[in-house]
Amino acid sequence: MDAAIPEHLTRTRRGEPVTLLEAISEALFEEMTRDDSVFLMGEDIGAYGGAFKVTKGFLDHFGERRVIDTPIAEGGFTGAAAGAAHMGLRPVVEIQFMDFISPAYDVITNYIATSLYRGAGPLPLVIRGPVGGGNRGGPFHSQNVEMAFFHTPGLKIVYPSTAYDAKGLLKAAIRDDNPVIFEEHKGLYRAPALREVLPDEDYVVPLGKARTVREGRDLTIVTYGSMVHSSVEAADTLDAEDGVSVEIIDLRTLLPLDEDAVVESVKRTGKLLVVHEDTRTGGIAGEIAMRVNERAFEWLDGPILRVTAIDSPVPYSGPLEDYFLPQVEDIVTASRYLARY
Amino acid sequence: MDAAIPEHLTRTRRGEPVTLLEAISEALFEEMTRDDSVFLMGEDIGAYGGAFKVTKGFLDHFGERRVIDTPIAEGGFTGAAAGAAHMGLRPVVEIQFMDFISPAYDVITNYIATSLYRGAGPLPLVIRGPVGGGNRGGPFHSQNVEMAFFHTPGLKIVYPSTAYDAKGLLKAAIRDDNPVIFEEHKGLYRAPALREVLPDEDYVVPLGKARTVREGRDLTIVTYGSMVHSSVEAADTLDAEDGVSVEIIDLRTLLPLDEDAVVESVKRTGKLLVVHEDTRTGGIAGEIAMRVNERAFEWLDGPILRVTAIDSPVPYSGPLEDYFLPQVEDIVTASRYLARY
Amino acid sequence: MSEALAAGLDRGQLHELYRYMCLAREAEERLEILQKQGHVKGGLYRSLGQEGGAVGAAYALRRRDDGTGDFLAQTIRATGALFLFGGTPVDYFRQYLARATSPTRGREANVHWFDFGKGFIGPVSPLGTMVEIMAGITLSFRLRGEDRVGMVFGGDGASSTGAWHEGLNFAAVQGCPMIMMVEANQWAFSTPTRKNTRAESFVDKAPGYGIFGESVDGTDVLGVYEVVNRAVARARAGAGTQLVELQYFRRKGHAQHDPHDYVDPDLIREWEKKDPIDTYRARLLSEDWAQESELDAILAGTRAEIEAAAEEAVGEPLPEGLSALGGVYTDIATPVPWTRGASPDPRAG
Amino acid sequence: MSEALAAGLDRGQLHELYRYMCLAREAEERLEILQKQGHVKGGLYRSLGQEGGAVGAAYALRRRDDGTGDFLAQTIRATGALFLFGGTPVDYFRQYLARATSPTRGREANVHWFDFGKGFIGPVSPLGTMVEIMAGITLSFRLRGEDRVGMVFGGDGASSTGAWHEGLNFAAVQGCPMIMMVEANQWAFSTPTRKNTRAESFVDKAPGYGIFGESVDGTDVLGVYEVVNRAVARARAGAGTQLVELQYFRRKGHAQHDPHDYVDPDLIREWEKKDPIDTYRARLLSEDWAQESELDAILAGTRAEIEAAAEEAVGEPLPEGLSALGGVYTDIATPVPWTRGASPDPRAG
Ligand SMILES: Cc1ncc(C[n+]2csc(CCOP(=O)(O)OP(=O)(O)O)c2C)c(N)n1
Ligand SMILES: Cc1ncc(C[n+]2csc(CCOP(=O)(O)OP(=O)(O)O)c2C)c(N)n1
Ligand SMILES: [Mg+2]
Ligand SMILES: [Mg+2]
Repeated sequence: MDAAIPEHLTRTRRGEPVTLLEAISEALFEEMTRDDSVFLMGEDIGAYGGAFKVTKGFLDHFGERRVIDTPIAEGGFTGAAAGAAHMGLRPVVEIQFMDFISPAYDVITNYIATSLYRGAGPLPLVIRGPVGGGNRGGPFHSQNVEMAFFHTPGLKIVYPSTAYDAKGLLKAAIRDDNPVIFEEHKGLYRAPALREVLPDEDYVVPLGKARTVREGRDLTIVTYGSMVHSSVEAADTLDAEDGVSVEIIDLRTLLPLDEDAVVESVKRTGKLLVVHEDTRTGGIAGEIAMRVNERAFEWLDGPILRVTAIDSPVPYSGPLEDYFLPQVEDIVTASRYLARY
Repeated sequence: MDAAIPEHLTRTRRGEPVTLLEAISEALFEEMTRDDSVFLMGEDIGAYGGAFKVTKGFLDHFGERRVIDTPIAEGGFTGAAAGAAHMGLRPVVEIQFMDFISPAYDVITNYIATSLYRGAGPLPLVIRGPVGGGNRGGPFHSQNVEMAFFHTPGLKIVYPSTAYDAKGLLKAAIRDDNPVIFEEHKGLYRAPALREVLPDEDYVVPLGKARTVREGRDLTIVTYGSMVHSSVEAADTLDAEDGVSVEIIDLRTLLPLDEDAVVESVKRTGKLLVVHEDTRTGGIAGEIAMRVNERAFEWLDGPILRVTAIDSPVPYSGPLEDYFLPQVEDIVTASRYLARY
Repeated sequence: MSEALAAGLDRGQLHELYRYMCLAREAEERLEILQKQGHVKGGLYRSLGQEGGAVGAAYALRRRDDGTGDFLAQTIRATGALFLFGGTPVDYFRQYLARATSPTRGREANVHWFDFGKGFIGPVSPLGTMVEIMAGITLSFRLRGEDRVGMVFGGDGASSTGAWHEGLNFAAVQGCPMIMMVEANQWAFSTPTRKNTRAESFVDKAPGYGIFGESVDGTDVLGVYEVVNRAVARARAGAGTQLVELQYFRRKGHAQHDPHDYVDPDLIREWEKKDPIDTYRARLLSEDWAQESELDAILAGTRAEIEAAAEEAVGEPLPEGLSALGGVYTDIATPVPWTRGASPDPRAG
Repeated sequence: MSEALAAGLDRGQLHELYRYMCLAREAEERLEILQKQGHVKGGLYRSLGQEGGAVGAAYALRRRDDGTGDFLAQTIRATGALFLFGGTPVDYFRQYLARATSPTRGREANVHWFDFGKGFIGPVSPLGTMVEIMAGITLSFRLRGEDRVGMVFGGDGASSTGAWHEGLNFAAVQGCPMIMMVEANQWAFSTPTRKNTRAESFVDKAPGYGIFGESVDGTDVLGVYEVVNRAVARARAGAGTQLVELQYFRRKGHAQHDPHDYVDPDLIREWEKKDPIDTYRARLLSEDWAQESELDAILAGTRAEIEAAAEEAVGEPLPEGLSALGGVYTDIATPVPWTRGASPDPRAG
């Protein structure tokens, strides 16, 4: 064991399974070790190790120049990260809860996303943080933020659902020369079922490539993040109770969208259900529906449908939030409808 | 003629045609006259009358308490407008160019849109300003901003294409008890072809209701804003050259979307083309495609397609911007493809 | 000392200050127990050591029930101000317990609640926003020629946000009768103040906005009252926006789940000696403004009130899931998802 | 006076200052003609009366060609600083004329352009953003232990933005070697400074960020150079972020389309008397730092240079429409819209 590596970051070396959160910590740690132009900024990421402890131990290991506690100014420090990126550094910014990325909306969409196009050069920069509901976090600690940025050319958006992908995608994001928004579902962070043993060597998961979670004949579910797991649960039920065979595609990267993977699957199954945890109107399901119309309309044997959260802010109380969020049962119902279509 | 009304705001009274810009000025003027809780805030809207002169003469007429020049702080004054709205006022905020709404993204999406849901009461508030390209304004004076807000439950979004609608919709927006984003295409502001004589009486155009611009049999085009006029031009060509009969629907309000109007038209024509000036990925076409899939899939005789701007920032130089923007020719080509499908 | 007590406050008022400080302390301590019992759903925030600043400041405002009084924007560290403005302990518990009966019907948490009649407005989480909102609330007072003022609380960390700056600057330029209370408790979560600002004092920020600022020991309820009372008077008289810095210390973690281990325990012990309730109590007694039995009775009263409120809230139901749908718009209902309809069909939508 | 001239500048350097002020003036005046001829595509902005502030401030920086020098973030009112940093007049005209040959290949306008080798970075339109960006650029200097500094220009109006505040505060807290130049030209478009801030001077903002601030007559190029030179020296020596206020007046409308009729013409005439080029010329002559013929030659030289540059740019082509597609990502091409393909078919995508 390498003495220089904090003990809790050596699980993979020791062949032990890691959580999605630990996979993210490992990715950051390894990239910072590999490339000393990589550095971190964010609120409370230093001595405290971040609100979710993703960077626990990093300050001691890498020092104050590479693990920077910022003022509470998401726009300011994200903009500063962009400035540092111009100078050849590769900043990784943590937003304490991704809901608080909104004060940085201006600098991300107008400055960062347009830098290359305006001739100011590539801007390697990762903006990462926890998203998603189910934690009784209320309206401002539960949001998914992909649709705030999905409409902005120049950005990439990543949203992993497994520990393996989280590590490989984050490493790819850090090495990417474009700005990347990296969403981490806090409900998956420490989910015991997601613990897995990761390869003890350097690997990346390329951005822009979806993953087929399971193959199926009757219906394609396109999804990502926490809903991958809900969809698998639903698919098990559909298999057992209805004999319906569901193909599940985990987008992993939302922007650019792996249109080919979606289109090919739909060409095989003829039916498409999009499932996202995010709210309904203006969600990513629409873009997917549009792409499939453009590329595979003739193969459709039924309407493209979606299962999503309801169109409201994220409510705090348990029964409300459960009602707000898409449930496995919704996926089963929608799939049955499509399967019978 | 009422001496109290600045001369340039009396065209409708005098039975003269008005531009879309003048229609907006009249709407503001009449609502401020009708209801003294309505007041204006924005940069340079007072003595200068606003960057586009929408509020020319207002300061003299209504005084400094109702026409407030603000510091350059879109977040600050939009937030302040929300505070004033809590106290029973009905603020109308001008964003000098709607591109600069982005510093207010946080307060609009997190505070304003959620106020009612959080129990803090209704928030009547209109945020209006010029949008759209074709003016060689470059990346930061040409954007359409609907998709920044379309995904936020609690907001309404309005985007008129005619002088009549602009006046009626703005009056409706001001009287609405929900926050409304009101987009005014600067290319339409003074377009001579859009001059029209408006009714010399109080009228509103209800939010949430689309308008059938022309009826047709072979194909439905759903669009809004400047693209309504491009679509009409394309439809004329299609009619004359191909004998293709196009139905055009002007959404007018983007959120809430008049799903019924779209679905009913598609059920008649069997084909749908969505045209928007905004960039492609994550544009409103997706949501419309999704809704039509959900409600009228069986009626589709061809794929839902779209004509949009390309996925890039808005470039400055003429040939680039023209290439960037959707052109009448694109609409003709896409419609032909669909008509033949 | 006698000077402070001569600030227009009579014996009853002095006791009232004591009562609201105790009420905040007791409510939060009761909440800790409720949390251990599994009743609290989200984070739990304490105002320990900051009760005097909150109560003393808000006490300088005009409290009314009919929507004509001054306005308060409270924070998680200003529980006492919220109670003083008529927020009830039972509503406080309902909020933390996410009950159907809570002022936000379970939609929002902790002190994020509203009563425009009583004149208080709860925050959203994004820091700094409420400064913008209060700028607008107080703008409306000025526009209508009302002699009302508004007070917005905000932490030292919140001062780093663009919203704080834009809101305060707007208020200053517009001459809004707003009191900006900077809760300088030396920490923003785990981040010490020097990492949020290089200014030596938050009062140094005032001239940059062309406004008057003053600093006060935030553990001294009467000192706070006096300073804020002057600020309120200036604002009410038309002198525009005011800034007051409350100097004290966050004696607990940011929230209950924060182990607080980044803070020197000696420092915490130092500040315990300046406990606002203990020091005030000692002073009331030593200066003969109260007798021990009176204060004990007040404390016992607050305990009983808190106990009853907690029990009431605990006994109440959580909201029905379906109630999540209403109130996104004033005039448009959010539909039941088609997958949850009686006979699921997307075309029904 | 002799004090100022003793600030380490020799005769050649003093002439260089004159040259860059003239270059800015001549370039902008030539641009006005080009606009009348219909060549300019977007808005046209003048720095009339602000040339001395721009040139004097940027002259205090280390200029290099190889990406190791100091950094400048220019504005539309700092044309002279841009030229001084090696931005060429022909590129300037290409930008305004939206030529294919422009540094941004026609994608962006006016001074919104970049040369990281020479060390200048053009702004985006949203005001305040560049303060955040320069905070990060100078953070990188500090992190790498380089003794470089960065200078960001910004108007008085821009100081109202949250971005300005967050950027400046971040830089101050992090001890970034950044010089914040406040171009206090008394107007933000049609809005007078007092509607953007109630502060008496922008220097009053410095203590709120715990930094040092100084104010200087922005029409006096040598005075500006001296003050900024000290600020740069402090920043380079590790004293962190500095603020300098340039006091002057925007003598033209916000842009060429602005009739400027909200400004008292007498005031404009007053400020004409303080024209930075005229006063500097007079001083060079009266103090024997230059002879009339030398300055005339410099002026003639700039005129010739500007004329040649304008002609060159005018003769160049606009970009091809298709070139709008490239460079949204480093690694992904934006496809040609299917409606514009050889045989239009959406399935081809
Ligand atoms: C814009 C924004 N960023 C981050 C957070 C997360 N957050 C919540 S409270 C807090 C610390 C606040 O510190 P301070 O303002 O000093 O208030 P205190 O808790 O000390 O009273 C942080 C970082 C937030 N609420 N809003
Ligand atoms: C965030 C934002 N809001 C509005 C504008 C529109 N705008 C462009 S320049 C300007 C005035 C700027 O004034 P100031 O900062 O004083 O600079 P000056 O033009 O006087 O040099 C405004 C309002 C903008 N560019 N950015
Ligand atoms: Mg604090
Ligand atoms: Mg200015």
